[in-house]
Amino acid sequence: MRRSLPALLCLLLLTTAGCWSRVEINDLAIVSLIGIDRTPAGEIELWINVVVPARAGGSPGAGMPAGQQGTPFISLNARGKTILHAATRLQRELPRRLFWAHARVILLGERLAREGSLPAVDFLTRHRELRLTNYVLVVRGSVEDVMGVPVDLERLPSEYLREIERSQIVPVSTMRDLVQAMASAGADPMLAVANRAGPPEGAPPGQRPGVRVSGAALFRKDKLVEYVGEEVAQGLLWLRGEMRVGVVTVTVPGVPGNISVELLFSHVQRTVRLENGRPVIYVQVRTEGDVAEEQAPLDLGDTAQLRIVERQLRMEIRERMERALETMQALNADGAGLGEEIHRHLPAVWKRMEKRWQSEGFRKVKVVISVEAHIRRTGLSSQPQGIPENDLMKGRE
Amino acid sequence: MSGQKTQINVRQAAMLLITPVTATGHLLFVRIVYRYAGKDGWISLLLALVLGGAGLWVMVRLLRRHPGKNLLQIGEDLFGATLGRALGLLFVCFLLYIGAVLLRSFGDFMRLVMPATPIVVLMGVLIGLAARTCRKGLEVIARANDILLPLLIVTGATLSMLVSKDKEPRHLLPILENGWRPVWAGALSLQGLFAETVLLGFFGHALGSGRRTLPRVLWIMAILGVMFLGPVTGPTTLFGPASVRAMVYPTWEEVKHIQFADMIGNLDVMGVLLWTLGSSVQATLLLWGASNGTAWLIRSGDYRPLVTPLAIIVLALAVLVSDHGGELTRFLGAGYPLLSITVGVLLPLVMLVWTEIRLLRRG
Amino acid sequence: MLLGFVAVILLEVPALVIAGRRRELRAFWVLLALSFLFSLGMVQRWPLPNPTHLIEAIFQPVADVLGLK
Amino acid sequence: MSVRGWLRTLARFTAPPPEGSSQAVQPPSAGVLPGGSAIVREMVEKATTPDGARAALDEYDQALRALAGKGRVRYRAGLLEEAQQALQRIEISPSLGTSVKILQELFTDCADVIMRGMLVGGERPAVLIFLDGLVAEDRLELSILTPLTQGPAPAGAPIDLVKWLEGVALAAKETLPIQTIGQVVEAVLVGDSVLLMDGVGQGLVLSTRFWPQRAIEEPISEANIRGPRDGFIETLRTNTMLIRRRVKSPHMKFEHAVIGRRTRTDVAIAYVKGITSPALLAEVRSRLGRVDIDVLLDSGMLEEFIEDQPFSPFPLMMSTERPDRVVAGVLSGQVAVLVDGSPTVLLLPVTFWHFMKAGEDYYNRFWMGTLVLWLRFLFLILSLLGPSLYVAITSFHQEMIPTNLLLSIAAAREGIPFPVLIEALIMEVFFEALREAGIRLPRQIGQAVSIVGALVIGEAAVRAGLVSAPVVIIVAATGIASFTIPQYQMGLTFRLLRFPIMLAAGFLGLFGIMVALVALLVHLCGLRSFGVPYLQPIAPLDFAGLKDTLVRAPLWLMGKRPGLLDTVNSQRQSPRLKPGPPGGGSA
Repeated sequence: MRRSLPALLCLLLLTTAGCWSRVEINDLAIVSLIGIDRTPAGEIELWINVVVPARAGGSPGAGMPAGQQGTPFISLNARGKTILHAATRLQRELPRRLFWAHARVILLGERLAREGSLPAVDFLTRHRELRLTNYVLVVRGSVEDVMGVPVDLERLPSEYLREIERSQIVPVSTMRDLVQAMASAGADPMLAVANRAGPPEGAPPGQRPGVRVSGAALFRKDKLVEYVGEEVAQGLLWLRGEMRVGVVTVTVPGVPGNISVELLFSHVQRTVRLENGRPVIYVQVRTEGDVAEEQAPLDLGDTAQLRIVERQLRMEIRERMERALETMQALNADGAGLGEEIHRHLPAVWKRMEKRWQSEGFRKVKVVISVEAHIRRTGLSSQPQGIPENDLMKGRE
Repeated sequence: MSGQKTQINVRQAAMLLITPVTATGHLLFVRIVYRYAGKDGWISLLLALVLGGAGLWVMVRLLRRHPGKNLLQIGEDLFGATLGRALGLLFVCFLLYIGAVLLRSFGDFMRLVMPATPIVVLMGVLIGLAARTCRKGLEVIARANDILLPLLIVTGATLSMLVSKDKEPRHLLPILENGWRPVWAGALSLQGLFAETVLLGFFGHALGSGRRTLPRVLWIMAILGVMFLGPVTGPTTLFGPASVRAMVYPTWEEVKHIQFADMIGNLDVMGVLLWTLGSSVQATLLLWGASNGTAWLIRSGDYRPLVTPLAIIVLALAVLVSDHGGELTRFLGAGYPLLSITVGVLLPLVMLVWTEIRLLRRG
Repeated sequence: MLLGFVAVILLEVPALVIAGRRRELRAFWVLLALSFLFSLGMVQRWPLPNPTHLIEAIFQPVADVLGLK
Repeated sequence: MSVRGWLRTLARFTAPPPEGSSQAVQPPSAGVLPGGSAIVREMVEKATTPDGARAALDEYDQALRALAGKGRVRYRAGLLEEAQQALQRIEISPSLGTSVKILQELFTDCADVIMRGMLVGGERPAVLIFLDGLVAEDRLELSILTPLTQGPAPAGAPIDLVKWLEGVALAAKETLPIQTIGQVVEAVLVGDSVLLMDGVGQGLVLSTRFWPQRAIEEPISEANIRGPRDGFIETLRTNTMLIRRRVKSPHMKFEHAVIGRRTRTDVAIAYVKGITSPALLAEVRSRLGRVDIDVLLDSGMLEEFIEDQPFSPFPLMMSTERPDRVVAGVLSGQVAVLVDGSPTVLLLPVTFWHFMKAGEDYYNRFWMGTLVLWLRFLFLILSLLGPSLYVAITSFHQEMIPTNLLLSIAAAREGIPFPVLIEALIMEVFFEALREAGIRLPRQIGQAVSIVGALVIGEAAVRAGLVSAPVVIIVAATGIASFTIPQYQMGLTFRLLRFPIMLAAGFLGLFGIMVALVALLVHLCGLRSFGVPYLQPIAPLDFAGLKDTLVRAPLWLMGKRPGLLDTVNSQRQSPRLKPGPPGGGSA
């Protein structure tokens, strides 16, 4: 009897006070996608997609009348001084409590990004239901363009965007990366870009517009500076050391046709050396891949010819990286975190140049890029099928 | 079962020491280490291990000099009844106080997970559990800990392995960018945590027995070192030194960050479980120490009737202890280490020195 | 709260009385009274002193010297 | 019916019956007194009861009346013993008539007691007393009645008649001379026959016990695929036989005790001398010794009186119906307590881990044994936490559920009127009811009920939107999980514990579960079974014990007996038993 005392007390406490934090699942408004933008008037505009479970999940008929068709989500928006302010306004329209924990993708509107995304970042890192693994994308144009667009194959646009991000063929940018780069003196953020893709010209009338992720957005601290295209974005990934897999298409001078190499392994090493009192950043890329497609009449079973392709591949990658670097330096946006690299390896030097890094240091820093590329296999064919032996180019060099 | 007579062995005593230090450390003190030492937290840890080892050695040595006695008895032996009792009261108050601080921090943390639940309830449930456990006696506590600690270690290791793929060790560079001063501050605050070894004075007779002190101390510190290495490096390598500084619960953020193979993810609550386990052991031990100490002070053979009132006092103190979370963090970083080093290391040191002097004088 | 205290008393005291543990009983009452006061203060929102402030005040000079903030 | 009529009816029930109607309640048997044979009747008519015997009988009556007394009579331990001792004081009189008269008085209204009078060798009167139905009739007739009635008379006056009976006249298996009426009563009640002869101041107990018993069958609650199939039955002697047949050693001891003042149930304490710790044995004896109860029908009743912690929901001793298990137990240092009339044998002390083992684990290959053991641990946790985790996660920590799963659950829950907690509780309680119904009903109907209950109602409830499909899945999975616990008692415990944990989960989410689990763990850590910590090899940690706890190690590795039982002799077998291919030798 005496042993059960505290247990009894606990029970007493529990029964008298009830259950506070409990929320039934069907009292939750599950937010799947968050979009944050700024109105021309300077207010924060919050967009959310709330899932309609009856349309989105499970088999039809499980306790629900079947055949509730329609989009599996609803798109809502509100304006306010802060994000939470807007969210509270939204909450007033919803019979269920907003639940943010399943929002895996966050969209930043172009206007907000250009004017400074700090206001968005605080809410997104402070709220206990949100996490730093969430993907952040910049929307080219207004957030509204992407929010309400139904997507194919996935049930929700958020899942669609998330799967694309996870596939790593576009720059992967999470809240963690964003915050980390923003807080660091020697790095600037780079985010993936989403935009609305209208139905192609002359498409049948039934075709819907879609959402596309392409290129990257370069930031200077919290402000969006410029969009860059696919290839520069890829070069940037090389520079960042985040390139893992991808396809690079090259041409060999004097030979018609393209050759696509699928890169299966990449390793980027960044070192900093002090030369003449100035730091020089070395970016060494080592990559390996397979020839996945060859439209050129080259016999890749021939080592000499393979070497030519390898050389082209090397040059192509280096060119992309250099272009990315030029773009970055021109925009003065250190999306590759090169300053951080100096900071790590030469803290004393960095102390001197830290102040000037943003304004001119980055622009002037010398970066040496070297690429080592190998083609390891050529798939199932060593030369293009269907070309008579004699039409193949013979080994040169 | 009489709670007083029971004995626990050396291993159990050591394990009892490790669990509470780990639990509070991971949840609360890692944040302070980051505030001071940033990415050099691991150096702070190494320093603190040395310091903590020294403190532990003092404690164990003291217990060995007075076999079979607890800290309060030793105090009375050394300084006479009145002064000894005053000292004992100080120790008991210290235990109650850090119990309250722990409880409050735990409550603050739990509020994150269960925002609508009143903090008193969360703390009350935990201290209720502790009180219940406490009354079962040290033997049972030690046995429960025998299961809980391995569980804690395995879970912690698993979590840290799951998140390791996202870690980037380069964030730890450059080392000692800001010199030694912040690192020392971090070490000192960690040492404040390790000074909880004063608890040993209440249950650690076993550690004082046997022959050699140093290997045991080294063992304990080594285990603690391993347990803390992850938390003091993980968040930095994961989020970068700059973001970590702003985080209130860096280790929890780390757990939140786990995304593995699409299915295993969102393990936020695992953190809660870990800390509930650890904190319950710690609250129990503190309560056990305090009630046993009180029982000794009033010359009573049975501490069990005192547990419940003391538990309520701790609960009330926990409500009083801080006005808001930031204040507690600041305090844990500044005042607390000093307090706990004073009570947990300096006082035993004085006692040890006094003992040795007496031995010398006696020849 | 009152209910809780009554429960505590009911569960603890009889055993002690039966066992004739005068000393424990006295200590129990003192501690319980103390905890009751604390709890009452909590509920009634008395401005009870915050022990943290006291300790901070004591150690602040040392902390400043050591560079702990 | 009028008030008056109702009162009259009432009065008929409450008022004592009128004098004249007492014949109606008389038993249909011929007489009130046992034994109707002419010889006996004649003897009793002539006999008188001596004063000493009269006094003792009065004492006996008084003690019995005090025992039966209602309300005010203060219970005094040992009243029955006093009564029995009174009987022990009455010596068997050389005058047969006197003894028989006393016995007739004692056995008044015992229609099943038979007193068979006879003239031994045609001249000396004797009486054989036995309980009809409890004796082997053919044995009685062949080896006792026939030689006595048809054999020669005892020759010469001064010979010792008892010796003559044992040595010459009787062909009974066992005989035992007794001196007092009390002993006669005891012997008769257990099924032996007592022969009293005129002129002999002693009686002779003849072993004739026999009663119909169930055949030895495979125990229902502990079936196995490989290994012996025999199970204990209700007869103590058969059960000790089943054990003895496996342990052919004089060190296998069965100590005898009698518990139950009225039922006088035989209890045997089985242990192996030289293995079992003497301290443990002394503890068992003393705990059994202080059990002073009226009725002992099953070992389960005994269990409640000798436990360490009576309020714990956990079984603190193992009950098993398998002789092989008992043998394994006693040979590892446990003590078994067998109770007559009960097919379940208690094994003690036990630890929690004992309940995770099925006897079969040791007959299958150790890989299987280990895997199955882990499977059980896994499902043990599932059966304990399944519904509570579901409740906690879906109503407190929705962020833990993968998004797609969350959407499915949310869709399933649309329109369900109850909170998850209530929903889960309803289903769990319903499931328990189903199980209970299935056990009590005849097997064929039981199955039908299960099918109707589980399939039809479950499916219909989901379709009707009363409960959500995930809850049904969880409850079903939990149910299956709880069946993997090999020991029925432990399964019961976990079924019970599931509910408080569910409540904790419903109020405080995972924190609640965690608190409940820690409390449970602490409780387990505090438990002892006959002084042995309940979680022994794990907490307190004992590395040597782990190989038979967390895994099922190969038998040739388990050279020592479990350390927790503090056995006298710890070496179980030769340490070098690892087998190998021929010729491999022990290089």
